[in-house]
Amino acid sequence: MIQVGLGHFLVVGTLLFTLGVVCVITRRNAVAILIGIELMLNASGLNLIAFSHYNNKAVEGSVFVLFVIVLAAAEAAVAMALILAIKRRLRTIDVDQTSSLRG
Amino acid sequence: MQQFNILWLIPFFPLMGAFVNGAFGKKLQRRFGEKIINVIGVTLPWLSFVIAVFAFIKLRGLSEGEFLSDHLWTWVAVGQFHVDLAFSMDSLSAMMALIVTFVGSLIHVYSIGYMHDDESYWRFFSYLNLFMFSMLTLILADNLLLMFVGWEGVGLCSYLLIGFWYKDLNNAKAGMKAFVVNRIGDFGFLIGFFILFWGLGGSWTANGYHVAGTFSLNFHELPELVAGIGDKLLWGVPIATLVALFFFVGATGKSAQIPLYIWLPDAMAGPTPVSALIHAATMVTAGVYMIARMNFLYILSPAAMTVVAMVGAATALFAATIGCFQNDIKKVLAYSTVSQLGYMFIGVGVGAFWAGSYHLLTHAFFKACLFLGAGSVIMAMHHEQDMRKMGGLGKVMPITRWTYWVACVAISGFPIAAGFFSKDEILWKAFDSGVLLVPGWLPWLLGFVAAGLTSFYMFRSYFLTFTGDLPEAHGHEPEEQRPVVTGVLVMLAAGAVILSFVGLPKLWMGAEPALEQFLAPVFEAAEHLPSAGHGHGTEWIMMLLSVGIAFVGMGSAWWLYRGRSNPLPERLKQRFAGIHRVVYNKYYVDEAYHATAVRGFMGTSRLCSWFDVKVIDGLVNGAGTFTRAFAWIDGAIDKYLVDGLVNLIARMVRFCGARVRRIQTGRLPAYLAGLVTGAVVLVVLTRFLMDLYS
Amino acid sequence: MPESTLLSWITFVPSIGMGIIGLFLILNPLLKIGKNAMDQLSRVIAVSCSAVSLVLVVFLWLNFDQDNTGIQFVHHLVWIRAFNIEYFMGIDGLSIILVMLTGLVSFIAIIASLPWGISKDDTHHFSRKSVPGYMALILLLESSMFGVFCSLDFFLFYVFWELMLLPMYFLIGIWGGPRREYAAIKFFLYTLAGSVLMLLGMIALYFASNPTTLVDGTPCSHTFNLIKLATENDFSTAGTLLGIAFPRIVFVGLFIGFAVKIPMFPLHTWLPDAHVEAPTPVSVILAGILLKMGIYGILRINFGILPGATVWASSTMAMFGMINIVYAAFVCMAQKDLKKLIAYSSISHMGFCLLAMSSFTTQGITGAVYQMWTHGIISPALFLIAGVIYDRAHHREIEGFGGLAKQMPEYSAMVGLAFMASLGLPGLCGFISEALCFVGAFPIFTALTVISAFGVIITAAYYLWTIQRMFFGPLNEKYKNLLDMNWRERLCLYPLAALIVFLGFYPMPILDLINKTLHQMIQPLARAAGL
Amino acid sequence: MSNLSSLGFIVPELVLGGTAVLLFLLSAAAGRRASWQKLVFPALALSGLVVALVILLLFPESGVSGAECSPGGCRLFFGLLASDPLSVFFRLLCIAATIVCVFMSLGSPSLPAENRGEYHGLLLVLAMGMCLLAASNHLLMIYVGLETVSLCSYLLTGWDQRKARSYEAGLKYVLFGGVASGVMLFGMSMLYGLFGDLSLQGLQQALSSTVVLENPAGQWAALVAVVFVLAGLGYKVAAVPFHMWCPDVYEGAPTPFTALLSVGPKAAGFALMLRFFYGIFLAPGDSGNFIAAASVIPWVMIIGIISAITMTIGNFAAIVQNNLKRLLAYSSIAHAGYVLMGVTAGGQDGFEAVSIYMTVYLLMNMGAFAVVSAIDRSANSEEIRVYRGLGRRAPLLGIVLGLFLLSLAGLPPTAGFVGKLYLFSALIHRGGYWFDALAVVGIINSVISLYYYARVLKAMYFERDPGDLPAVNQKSSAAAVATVLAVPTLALGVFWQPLALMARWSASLFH
Repeated sequence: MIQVGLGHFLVVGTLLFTLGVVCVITRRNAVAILIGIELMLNASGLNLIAFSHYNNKAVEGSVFVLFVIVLAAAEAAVAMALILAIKRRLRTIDVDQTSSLRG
Repeated sequence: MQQFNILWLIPFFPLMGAFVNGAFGKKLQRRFGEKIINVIGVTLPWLSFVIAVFAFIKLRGLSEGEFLSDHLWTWVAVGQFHVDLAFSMDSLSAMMALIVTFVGSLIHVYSIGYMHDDESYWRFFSYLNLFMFSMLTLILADNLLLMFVGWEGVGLCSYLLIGFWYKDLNNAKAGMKAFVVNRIGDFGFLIGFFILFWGLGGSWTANGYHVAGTFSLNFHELPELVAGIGDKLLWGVPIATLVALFFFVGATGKSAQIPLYIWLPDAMAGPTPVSALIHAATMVTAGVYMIARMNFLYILSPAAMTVVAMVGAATALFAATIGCFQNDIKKVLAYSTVSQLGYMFIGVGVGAFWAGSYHLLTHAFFKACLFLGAGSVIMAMHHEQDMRKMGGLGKVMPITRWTYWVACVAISGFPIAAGFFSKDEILWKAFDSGVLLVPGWLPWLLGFVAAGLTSFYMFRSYFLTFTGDLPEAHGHEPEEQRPVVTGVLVMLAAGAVILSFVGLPKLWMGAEPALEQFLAPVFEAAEHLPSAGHGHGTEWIMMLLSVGIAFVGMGSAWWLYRGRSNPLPERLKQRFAGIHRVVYNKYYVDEAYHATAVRGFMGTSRLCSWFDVKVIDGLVNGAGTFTRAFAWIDGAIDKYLVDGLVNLIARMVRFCGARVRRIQTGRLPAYLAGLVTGAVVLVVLTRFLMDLYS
Repeated sequence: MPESTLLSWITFVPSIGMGIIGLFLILNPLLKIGKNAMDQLSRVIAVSCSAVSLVLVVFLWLNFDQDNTGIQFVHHLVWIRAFNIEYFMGIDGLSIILVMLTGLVSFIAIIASLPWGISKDDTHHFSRKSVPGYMALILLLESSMFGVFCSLDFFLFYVFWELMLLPMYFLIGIWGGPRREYAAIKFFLYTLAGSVLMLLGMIALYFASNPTTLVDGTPCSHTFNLIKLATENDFSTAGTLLGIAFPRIVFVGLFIGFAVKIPMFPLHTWLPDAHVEAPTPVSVILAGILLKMGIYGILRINFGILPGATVWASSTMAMFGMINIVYAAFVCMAQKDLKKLIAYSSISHMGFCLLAMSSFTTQGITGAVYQMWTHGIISPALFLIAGVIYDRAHHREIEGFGGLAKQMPEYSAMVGLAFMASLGLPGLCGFISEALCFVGAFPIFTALTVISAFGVIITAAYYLWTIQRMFFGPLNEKYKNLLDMNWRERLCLYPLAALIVFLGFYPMPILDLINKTLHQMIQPLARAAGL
Repeated sequence: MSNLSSLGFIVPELVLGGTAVLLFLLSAAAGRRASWQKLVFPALALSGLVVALVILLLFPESGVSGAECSPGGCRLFFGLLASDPLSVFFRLLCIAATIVCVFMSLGSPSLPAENRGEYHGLLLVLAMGMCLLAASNHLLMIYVGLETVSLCSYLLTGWDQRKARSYEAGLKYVLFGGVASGVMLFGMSMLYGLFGDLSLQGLQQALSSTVVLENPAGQWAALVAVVFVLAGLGYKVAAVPFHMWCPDVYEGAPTPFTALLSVGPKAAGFALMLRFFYGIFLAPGDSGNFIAAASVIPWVMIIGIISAITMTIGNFAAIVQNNLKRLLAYSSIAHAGYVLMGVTAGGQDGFEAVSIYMTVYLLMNMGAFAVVSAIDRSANSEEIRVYRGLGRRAPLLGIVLGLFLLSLAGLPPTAGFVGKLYLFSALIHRGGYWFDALAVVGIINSVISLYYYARVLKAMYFERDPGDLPAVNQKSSAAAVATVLAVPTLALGVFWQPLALMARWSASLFH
């Protein structure tokens, strides 16, 4: 029975973040990219909670996370709205297709 | 120093004439005909002659070494460099002024006849007056800078007058040649001028230039200042020598000596009165005058004097040989002028400044007479100048014939005429001189041979032109010219004879020649030059020798060309065809110059222009330009005139711009990748730099 | 220092004229002025405004005290207190002749912009193309030129300096010849590249300057005041910038900025294009005044503020001067286009200034400044001449003419005079300045001066060759009914010709103006150079 | 300072928020096709903005003086926000920019007539967000403010329903922004972990005392954290390499909003950047000196490098553009680089320079975009070729645009030159090899930039009117805005003493 410590949280958080980044870079599907973003945000959230719990028994970190969750949701909403609009217009959400603005 | 407030009028009158005729002459001529032009253009020079005579009389009245001066205003005054616009007249400039105003005015009169019915009659007299102004400024200037104004002014006028009939491009080219070659001389003059000015008041040392002493450019202050210049060096050469040589470069340009004589024969393209006035009597002697004026400088440098004398001697002989083979009567006279100028340089070169000046004086008369005679012949032959197509003119134009004969006698050095005394004095002084770095007999020998040749080719031209029978192929008979022409000829011929009296040698009279005495104050610095110390006996022998050689020359000419009947010349020509061709073509000097100097010059300019367009402009834009690097400039400019900065920015920046643009693919994942990698790169880069700089 | 607003009036009267023209343009919807009336109106305004400036300049000249080596006609206010920037106008012996030149040449240029004598069918002639804009811009240009020569606050100087670019850019780009866009942008970029370096140098100088007081007595930590920068500061102890001694790198920065304007080899290639494409009056101003600003700036700022660095750079400057003279002269020989030839000859002649002023001798510096003046009246004449023939034949190919002397005697005479003046014929004003330059440079740079004097021969060669090709020989049939000069051209050329001759024989009126100031100016330099 | 007493300092933000809410409600009530909304909503929004602006102008000192305030300014809501001259100045800028944007939006075809209510409401929220951002003093507040601004921007970017490219721009923007904020948030979390505090003051104390930075691992971590945060800020001000969204979004967004986007958020971002870096790295009290940590985390060098790269890339890319709107987008990247020079220089001069430059940049850049929008309304294109012969076809707009371009190029006597002057002065006064070198880079760039600005001038004045171009309506609201903005652009170039004083006051953090 091992003791779960800060280190473990950080490892998980970093892994999450990396996954998010990889996903964001590699996926062509707008929604997938959005999911990647969520991963990144949540990784940061995990870090914050972990830090606020272990390092200094303060609440700021946890409070911060609440804000993050809310804003992430809002951002997701906005993103989805735009994705739908694109979908209606161009019949695709592949971000490689939506590249009329360039150069 | 004696104030003489009307001295400025001497150059001013011709200037006024030049202005009036130049500005309004065209209308005036159209309204009132040539008369009015004459009134302005011919009267004014005579007026300055009158003033000159006044001045001369006033000068005679003064005591030894005094001179007339007329200060108008301060011209340029910057620091130590202070130059006045002032005229002065001492015996030397008095002599010159009289020659120029008298001979010049005579030639103006002659021109009335010669230029008759020319559409731009007014322009001719305007130029001619302008020349008189420049020449008189040159003569009467009391400082070097003002002298330079006249110096270049006469060059300009000769340019204008040689190219007077500019519709024939060759005349224009000859004029340009004259001006540019003169400019080369002027370049030398200027450099000498700078060295002299700064050398007087300071000195160059290892650590730069240092001012110590007084500066002046005034001819009457220079002698004592120059006396102190002796030991100073520039570029490791004594300043006196340096200055003397640079001035001599100027003289060779103006007075047509080797190596810059080439412009004078071409200058014959101008109207004959111009050749007589500018290219025989006055302008070309400016160099001699200048050296005589600077005698106090030259005597400081035996080396320079040697150069002057030897170049003069060489020129005298060289030009004489060419003169023997010319068929164009004016070309013969041109080369004889070059040769006679050579004599003058021998004179001033060996320190016999007065003798040089005396030859200048006599030459002005007999050579002007010869040219004007030739001119009257040319008029009679309807502008035919080739002597081979002449002959027998003596019968129809006696005055011209006899004046020409007198002048020939004078130039060839027969004891009755002035030419003999001046030339003989020069040769004797050369033989007797002890200042040169070479033995005195060397310049003497060259001059002696040249004297014989002179007598030969002059009489050759005389016999070819005036003896034998008239050529048939002529529209109507050639006839004697109008009195304005012949009168002038007679006066000049008379002058050529009479003037011998001012130069009768001490050997005969026992006293110094009048002219020598008159000029002595100017040349006092040169009085005590060492001589080789030959006795009177030698002098007598020399004199007889030169009379003899003159007779030889005339005799051979008489034998070969009298009556144009002797076939020998032709046979000789066939026999020595090679030599004849070389000499007849003036030793191909012009060709040589063209092949080297002119070519190189134009080449350089093309190179520079190419460099400008291609390298400086194109330096940065690299390729494309250099592929066609050696295309000529014309067209290249229009085709791809490429500019450094603009193209640098245009090309390089557009290149980079295109790259950057390619990054902006419009595809989001690329952007995101860019974002993340950018962040990572920043971290690494900073870390790296940190380790680098700490 | 006597106060006076005269300089401000001289400077801003033209821009007032520009304002009036602009006002008319804006109000035109109400006033309903026809196009021709509007053109005439703007012409009248332009001519009268520059005439007023000229009159004021003459007044200035008459009241100038030439024995006073200090600053005169000072107009001095605080402008931007937050940056210690002052509005400081004033002139001394150095600037007065350039102010006079500006007044004269601008007036002549505006006269030359009038369409008198331009044939009616030549509707594309620049003098008929959107006239109000043209006149407004040329007035703005005149203002900024006056400003450059009058301002004694570095910042003010810089503002005027940059302000000059815009009208020039548009004047070349809109009213210019076929390749005008290229020439305009080239001019713009070269000059701006130079002046931004100057900007850095200016800021560096500002922050290196000692505390002093503004004109109203309030203390300030740094100053742009050129006089105080020169008198109250010694930058030789100011440490380093970018690893180089401060005065030297600042000198170089400023110098490059000015050298582009001179223009100095190898920064000169904008000039031929700008000249070839620019309309005649603009070329006149460009050659007559703008080129002088480079030399003026170097004298006023580099020489005045950084004597040490100036001495350090002197021989290099002289070298470049020599290159300018000889090299540009050679390039002239190969030119086919009359205007290009004249442009290169300008480069060559500005080399004299560069060579002469690097010697720090009284004659040299005076010669350089006087050369600015003489070249400032000769080169406008040359460009006007080029314009005369271009208006008639619509090309400038030297080879394309021939025998014009028969057809246009008066014009030929004028060309002859201008060319002779430019090649330094004694008796014309060009000779005095060139002689002074050489005399001044000789003791310090003997070899360089000898080589440069050789350039005089080349100059003669290319001018005479040009005359020969254009005016001598048989008349080119194409041009057998060309007209001789008309009154507008006479009006422009004869005053210049008169000046050229007069100043050749009596240059002292100008020399007296500058002598004392310059002698004062070079004392520190001469000391630093150990003369 | 306690919440209640803090409220007094953020009245402008409250006003903006309140008006926004009002607008949302009204538009919901008004339904889609009420004709009066076309005028009322802008009027309402305008009044809200103006009120906020006036309040700020009337009590500018309210930040500095007042109870419980350190001389440097005072911390609101227990240190979440800072109300000090810096924030006041930049809040003014943001609100002013929004006002200009509202004017430009009047009758802009790129904005559908139906939902003007939401549009203006969002604008106001955006303005509020920018104000908060400019004032935020705490990592949490920074994140929230940033997100507020971003969310509104995403929506407004995709507002032009006529064009698919507007949606595309919106999508790109939202995803890019999301990633950027994610990265920044991660950096923040690391900062929190390393130094155990979220307020800038706390971080500063921790940094100056902590032992974390003594072992290399800690150094790496701290560096990564700072750079990640910088990524978020860099994305806001569109600094290379976080700039890629910028050209596409600017081109795609409705022009009036592009104008705001290119100025407002940037201003807030720069204010934040100054506050963040100088807040955590500057030794307390004394100006100039930094705490020891700065030598481990060489942020000055980082920003200097970013500045050089940013201006260079922006200019090079702008050279090859044929679409004026996109060209201006790249030029605004380049200008971000210029402003970063001021951030690098720092100190009194640096802060002044940034404040002044952002002000003049507001005038000239929004002016330029206003002209673009005016032309767009008639020609329905932003290509440079539709500007040919503009000088003759529409003299007023031609002159005005010319003025803005010359000002952007930084030629006297325009405001742009003043801005450049201050930036370069700041660097050179700061002294030191790297700073001088950066100044030289900036100088070279300003020459290069002239090249493409001159291209537009050339098209307007040197090239002939092709004739097939539609007539330009010089009476549109955008044209009016441009004309009005031209006046101060020129005036400030000739006399900028007042602006200089305000800027100095805004930088009074340093005395």
